[in-house]
Amino acid sequence: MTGYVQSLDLACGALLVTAVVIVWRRRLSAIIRTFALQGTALAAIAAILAAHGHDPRLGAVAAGVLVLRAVALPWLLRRALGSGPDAGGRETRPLINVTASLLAVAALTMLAYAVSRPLTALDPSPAADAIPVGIAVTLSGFFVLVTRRRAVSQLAGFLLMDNGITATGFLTTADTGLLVELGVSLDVLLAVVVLRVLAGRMRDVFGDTDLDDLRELRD
Amino acid sequence: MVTLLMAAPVLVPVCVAICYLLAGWRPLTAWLAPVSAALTLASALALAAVLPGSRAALDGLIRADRLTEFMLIVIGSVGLLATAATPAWLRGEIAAGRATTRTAARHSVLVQLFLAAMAAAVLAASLGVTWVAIEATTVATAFLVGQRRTRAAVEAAWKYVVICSAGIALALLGLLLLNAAAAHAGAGTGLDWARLAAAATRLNPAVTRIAVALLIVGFGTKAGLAPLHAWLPDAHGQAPAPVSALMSGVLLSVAFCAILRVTAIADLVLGTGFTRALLAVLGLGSLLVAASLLIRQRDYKRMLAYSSIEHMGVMALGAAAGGPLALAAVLLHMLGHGLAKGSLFVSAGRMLQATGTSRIDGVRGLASRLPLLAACTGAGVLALAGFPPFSLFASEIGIIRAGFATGLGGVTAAALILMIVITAALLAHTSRMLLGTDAAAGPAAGGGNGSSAGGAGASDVTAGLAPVVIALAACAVLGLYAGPLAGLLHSAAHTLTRTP
Amino acid sequence: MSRLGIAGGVIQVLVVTGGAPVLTGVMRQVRARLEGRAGPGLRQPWSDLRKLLRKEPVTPAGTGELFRVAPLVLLATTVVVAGVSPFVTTASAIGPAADLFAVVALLAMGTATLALAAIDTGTAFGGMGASREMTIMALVEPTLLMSVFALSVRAGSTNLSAIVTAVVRDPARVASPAGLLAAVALILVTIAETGRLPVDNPATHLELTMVHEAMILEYAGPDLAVVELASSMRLTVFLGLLVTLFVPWGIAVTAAPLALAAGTAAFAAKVTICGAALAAGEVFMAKLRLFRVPELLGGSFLLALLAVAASVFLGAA
Amino acid sequence: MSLAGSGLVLAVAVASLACLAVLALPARFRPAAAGAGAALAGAGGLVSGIAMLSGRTFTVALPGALPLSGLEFTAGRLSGYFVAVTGAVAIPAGVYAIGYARHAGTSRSACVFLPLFAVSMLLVPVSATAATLLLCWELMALTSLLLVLAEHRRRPEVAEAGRWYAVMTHLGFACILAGLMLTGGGSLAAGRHLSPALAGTVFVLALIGFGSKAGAVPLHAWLPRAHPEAPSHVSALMSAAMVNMGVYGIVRTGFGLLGGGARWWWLLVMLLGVVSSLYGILQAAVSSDLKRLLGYSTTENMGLVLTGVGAAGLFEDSGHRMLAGLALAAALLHVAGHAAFKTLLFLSAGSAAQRAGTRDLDALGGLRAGMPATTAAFGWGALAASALPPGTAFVSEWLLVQALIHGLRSGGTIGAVVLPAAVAAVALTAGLAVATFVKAFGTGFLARPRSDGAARATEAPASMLAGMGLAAAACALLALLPGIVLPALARAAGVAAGPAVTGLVTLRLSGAAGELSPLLLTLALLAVMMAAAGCLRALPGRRARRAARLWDCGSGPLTARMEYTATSFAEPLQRVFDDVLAPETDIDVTHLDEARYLVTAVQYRRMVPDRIEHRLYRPVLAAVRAWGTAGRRLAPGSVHRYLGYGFCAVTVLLIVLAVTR
Repeated sequence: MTGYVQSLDLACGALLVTAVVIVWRRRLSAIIRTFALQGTALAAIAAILAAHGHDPRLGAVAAGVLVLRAVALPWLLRRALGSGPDAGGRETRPLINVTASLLAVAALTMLAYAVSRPLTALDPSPAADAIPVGIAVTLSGFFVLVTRRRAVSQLAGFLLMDNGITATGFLTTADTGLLVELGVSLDVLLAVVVLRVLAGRMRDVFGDTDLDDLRELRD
Repeated sequence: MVTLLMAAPVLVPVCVAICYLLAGWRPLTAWLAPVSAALTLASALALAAVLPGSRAALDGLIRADRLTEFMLIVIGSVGLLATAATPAWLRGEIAAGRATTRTAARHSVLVQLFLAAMAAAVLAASLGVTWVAIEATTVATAFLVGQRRTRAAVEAAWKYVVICSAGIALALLGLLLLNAAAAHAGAGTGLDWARLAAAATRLNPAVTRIAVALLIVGFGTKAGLAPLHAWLPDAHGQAPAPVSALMSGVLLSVAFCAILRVTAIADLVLGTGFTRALLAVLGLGSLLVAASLLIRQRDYKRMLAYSSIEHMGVMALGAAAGGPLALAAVLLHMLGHGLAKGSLFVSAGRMLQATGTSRIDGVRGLASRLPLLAACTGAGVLALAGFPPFSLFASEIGIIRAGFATGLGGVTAAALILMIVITAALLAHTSRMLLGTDAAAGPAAGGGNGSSAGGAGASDVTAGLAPVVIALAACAVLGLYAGPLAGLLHSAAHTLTRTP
Repeated sequence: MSRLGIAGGVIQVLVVTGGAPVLTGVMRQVRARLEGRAGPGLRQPWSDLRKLLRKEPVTPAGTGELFRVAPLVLLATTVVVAGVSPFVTTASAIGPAADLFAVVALLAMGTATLALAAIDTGTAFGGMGASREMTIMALVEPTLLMSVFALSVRAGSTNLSAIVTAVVRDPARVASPAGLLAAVALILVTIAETGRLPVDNPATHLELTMVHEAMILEYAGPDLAVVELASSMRLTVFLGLLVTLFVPWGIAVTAAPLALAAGTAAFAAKVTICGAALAAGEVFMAKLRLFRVPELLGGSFLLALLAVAASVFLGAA
Repeated sequence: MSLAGSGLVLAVAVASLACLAVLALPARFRPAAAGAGAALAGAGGLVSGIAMLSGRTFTVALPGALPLSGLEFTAGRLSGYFVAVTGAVAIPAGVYAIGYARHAGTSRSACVFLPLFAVSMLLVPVSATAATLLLCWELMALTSLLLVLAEHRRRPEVAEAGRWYAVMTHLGFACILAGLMLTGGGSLAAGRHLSPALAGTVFVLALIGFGSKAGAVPLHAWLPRAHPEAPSHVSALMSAAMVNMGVYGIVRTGFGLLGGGARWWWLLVMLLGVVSSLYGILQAAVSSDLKRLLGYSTTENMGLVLTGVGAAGLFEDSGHRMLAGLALAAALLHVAGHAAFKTLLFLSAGSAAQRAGTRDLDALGGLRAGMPATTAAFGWGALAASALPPGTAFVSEWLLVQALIHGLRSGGTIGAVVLPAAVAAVALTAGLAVATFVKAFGTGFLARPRSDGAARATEAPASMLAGMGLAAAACALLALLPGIVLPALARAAGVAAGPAVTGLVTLRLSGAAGELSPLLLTLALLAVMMAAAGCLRALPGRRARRAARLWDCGSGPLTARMEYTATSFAEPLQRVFDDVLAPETDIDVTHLDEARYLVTAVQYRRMVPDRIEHRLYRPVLAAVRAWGTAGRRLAPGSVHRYLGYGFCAVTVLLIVLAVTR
């Protein structure tokens, strides 16, 4: 039992830490690597819950998550990063500097804890206690999305958000039905593919530019 | 049989899409798309005729009630309008060298998938599936927005996908929380909205609040409500005209329908106060944004897009007012806005082909150069401004009346003021484009290019406008006499407001 | 319409028509004497009219029907006013036409018609005269209305004969503040409307100053005679309104011949005295600049307004 | 369905048929179809209006029409009066349109919407529910807007006028909408009890909305722009019939829906009326555009009507039913009279402008030679408009003055303060109206032509003359025998204490001393004129008339350039009211290149701008533009900014959710 709790908390901790690291690091390749780690942590959460609940279907899902988030998506990201001169380029000066970003993430985590009190109170369990982590990761993902200038790092932010949401989904230990889970994963995959293709096109037409310079459409 | 009718709106477009995939875009296949839209419309009407109440099919995967039927009618009619106008438009594009038959084929495939996804979104029995379908529309339309691979198109597509995915992700979070609440309620319901509504009394209010807030904001992104509205003008401005028509006329409404479903459940759990406040704030915000950006607008496609934001805000206010009258008005507004905005975007596309510029000050004296096109545009704008006999007049009257009746007086008054400003801006910009002599338009319309394109386009520009005329006429007739549709409206509104 | 009214109407028309030129003569004579001249004598205006009537009628080139009809309209309006107003008797010949509003409108109509005729000539003089006359008229008409309203408020009717009857019944009310204010306003208006100094100088043809004369510059022969007769009658009528509204003493209340005679005599005397006083006043006055005239009229309008207000307040008190 | 209902049904049917015909027929026949349709619809309206006045009633409920609200029409005496007036205006306008449109060669839309406009105006007064009223009102606004735009290809001002009109009418519509919805948005029948504050709000909103349609100052800005730019028969319909709808709305809301009300309402209405009448006639007096002048005169006349309505409200409030009835009857009579002479004036001014090719009084003149009938028509209308006998305005203003004068005694303290001012305003208006119309008629139609167009102008075609003739006949009827409409007035005013004015030939006030007989007056005038003319003919030694040169001071023949123009005619008046009108003059002197002291040319320009427009509307427009410029910063194109909006919103939302529970 305690093993279950500790391992679950460990996995959730890993989830949060990787999120913080993604906010922290600037080198895109590093961000992608961390993202893969986070995918693993996510899969771990699913696996732990499956083991604890003796739920083979959830186990399968965990496997799927591992494949999708720890292998497929990072690979896509790396492809999006391209093999051009900017391979492993850096996130040049984010809109909010790293220190401030870290502080913001801390604040967001606090907010997540405050907001999700009713959730944890819904049915107290080790899993439910960890729900705030999922929400915090989601929020920091959104934060990355807002503050990062490079296409790939924005993509990473989006995926970070999605990981958080998925984690929340696992931690609420409520089954949404296989169809929905598959659909969601498929949609995410497709969205990432689309974004990746668009990123490629953008590199073609704009060169490797700062997203914040995309201001042709304005009023 | 009914099951087939219910499945048709999803299956037919998929099949047509496959046809396009195999056969490509030819003069013959060009008319498959309107046929599929017509089939959707027909099945929706048949469904409305034969199916009195709610009914589930395909072991609870899809469910159709009056609201679904009405939404299918919206999708079918606006889809028919847009797809019927597509061949002429595509021919124009190909003639102008901005597209090839390959792009045309890809365009048709994606449009069909887009239609299928929207139909699935309203047919789905589970909010989860609805979410999946709505996110699928983003994926399907992303490449349509970026079809012309210009810088602007790619930029618009990127913004569109990023903002929409981010917003819709919030909705997913909300869904999961709602699901958790449902699971804890012990109904084992999953996200089937009918069963959620049934089990509403047992849902945990505190959790539901958070979930509903996230859901409304998230789906609001797709519905073009502030604060995550910003993708809309870019995408609508860059997308091909028929696609803009579909996105503005149907996609927003489909997303808004999801909001209505959520609101119906939330009101059962939390009482009307919470969603009313939230929707009123979002609606007023959207109106404010639309007004601020319409006053000095320079691009007529963006102008239409912002007017869509305005109308979504109006619908949000109607939903905030709640009650059968307001909701019926909101639904009627969806249909009317779909028809008017759809025809306006189609006309705008033709205008772009004729004048070669999408800047307002590039178009002058259209009434004397292309009378029919000018008439369609003018009529459409008058419809948007809420003039009778178009149906938006009736629906806006209903919404405002409900607003004053349900103690939202202050909000409604503020909305009225903003709507006056918006109407003034719309009419001013449009009159500058349509009225007067085209003497002034010579240099402004992109130099010789504009005028020459006008000369070339003048003949076939008017060709593709038959659907527009029909749509506007339908909108006008609807505003004076809804006939059997009125009953459907009321029962659809009733399905939303009924207590379990 | 009573016998009294009929008799009064007939007498008034005759008296005014016949006496108006005489009154003009009287005024000219008074001025002449005060200025130390011998003066042409009282019958001069009548002789002028006779001379003009003998001349051949002349139509200036490019003028229309209206130009020819205008003198008749001017005359007609004045005669009707002279007929219906209660000058000699308290009753009116045509009661429903003796309303203050109608009388003022008739007088205004005469002016307007003459102004149109003047514009019709298309000369600079005509247009100038018409423009100035209408400007003055636009301020005179309201003042006229207001100053008599002040009296009609107390009488409870805007019918002139009703007002006069009320005044006859208790003469004290004339001395009320309202009455005095109204009287002053009405005097100013009369001066302005009949084209006397200091508003207009009937004896000049200097285009910088003339108003009335500029309008009738193109008239000659019988037309001119009619215009001259009508304008002198207007003067008489205005003075008559003034005296009958504020000093109606001696006016006939019954149709008895004696009473009628007395009324006629009293009317003639009062009007003559007023005319003489007016002429005497003119001697000591210089003409105002044209653009100072509106100030004068504005002042009189204000007086009239005050008169109405005062009549209400003091009436209520 | 009684005669009243069937008349309206007929009107609607005819109008829709006419529209179909216009769409179907070739261009040659369109004007005829449209004009005939409008005229027939007007006839139907007139019949049903008279039927309603004589007490016939009907109720038509169409629950299926206008989704979510349904339509309901019902007859009423007040409604009947306005329907009758509107119909009576539509007949001559329609007849006139046949010839006018054919010669102007107006577009299809200009023809299609004419019958619709007429019929939508007919339906406004019989609307029984808020939604119905709003629908007919907005249809009326839309059709008139499209008709105003009919000639947009000829003059750029048309589009500008259309913009003003569209925005102002939409503003008014929004106010009416809000007001009616505050009362619950149901039936317009009386007897709904609202709190005084709410009722006051409703009334003020309705006053703004309906007042803007009636062209009341300061909501008049659209009127002198839109009315001149429209085709003349449309101007007539708008200026003679549509503005009345504003009056109807105010009366209906104030007396009917809200059932009287506080005294300050009616003081407000009266203030509006007084200001409108004075400002309108002043602007008209100095304007040199013929149709613009007529537009401002509409504002003036509506001001007089509103003064009467306000007075009626005051008397009603202080319990003097008889005086209230008198004042309302005066207002309604003025509505009818104004409809008659304004139709006549706009129609004749339209034919003059069309034939001479300009509306500028400074370029017109001398039309009496080329187009005598039109000149006569305009002269008759001008006489009617300037409150001189025998004119329609003369009678109605007499009634109005009677009401105010008799009210002076019984108006209470406020009455004693307000009514004298009102009387003064009416008197001043009457005086200025005379000057204005002398200017319009004299410089526009008499004297010598000031431009080639005016010199070449020929008489208008028969149908246009027929239209003018009908209007002129109506003027004569109302001017000489106002007695025949008195019963209708009494019924429409709905006075409990019986009709306030009686008599056919001689109008007598019942309950107060006062009588007037325009017919006798006119007969007396004519008799004297005949007699005088006879005397002149009978003179001894009479000789034939001889033509002579004008007095040109011996310096050659006089040219048109030496004439007084309308501007110079109005100059003294404008000098008098300098402070109110605030004219703008600018002089630019071009010097010789060699020496600065030698002047080659001096250019002097003076315009009298609409001051209220400058002071009231310019700042608002500037503020809105500034808002728009600032608003652009909301969409700078940065995707981060866009996402940031959402992020901040979500954060705030979550904080709120966390704090409140």
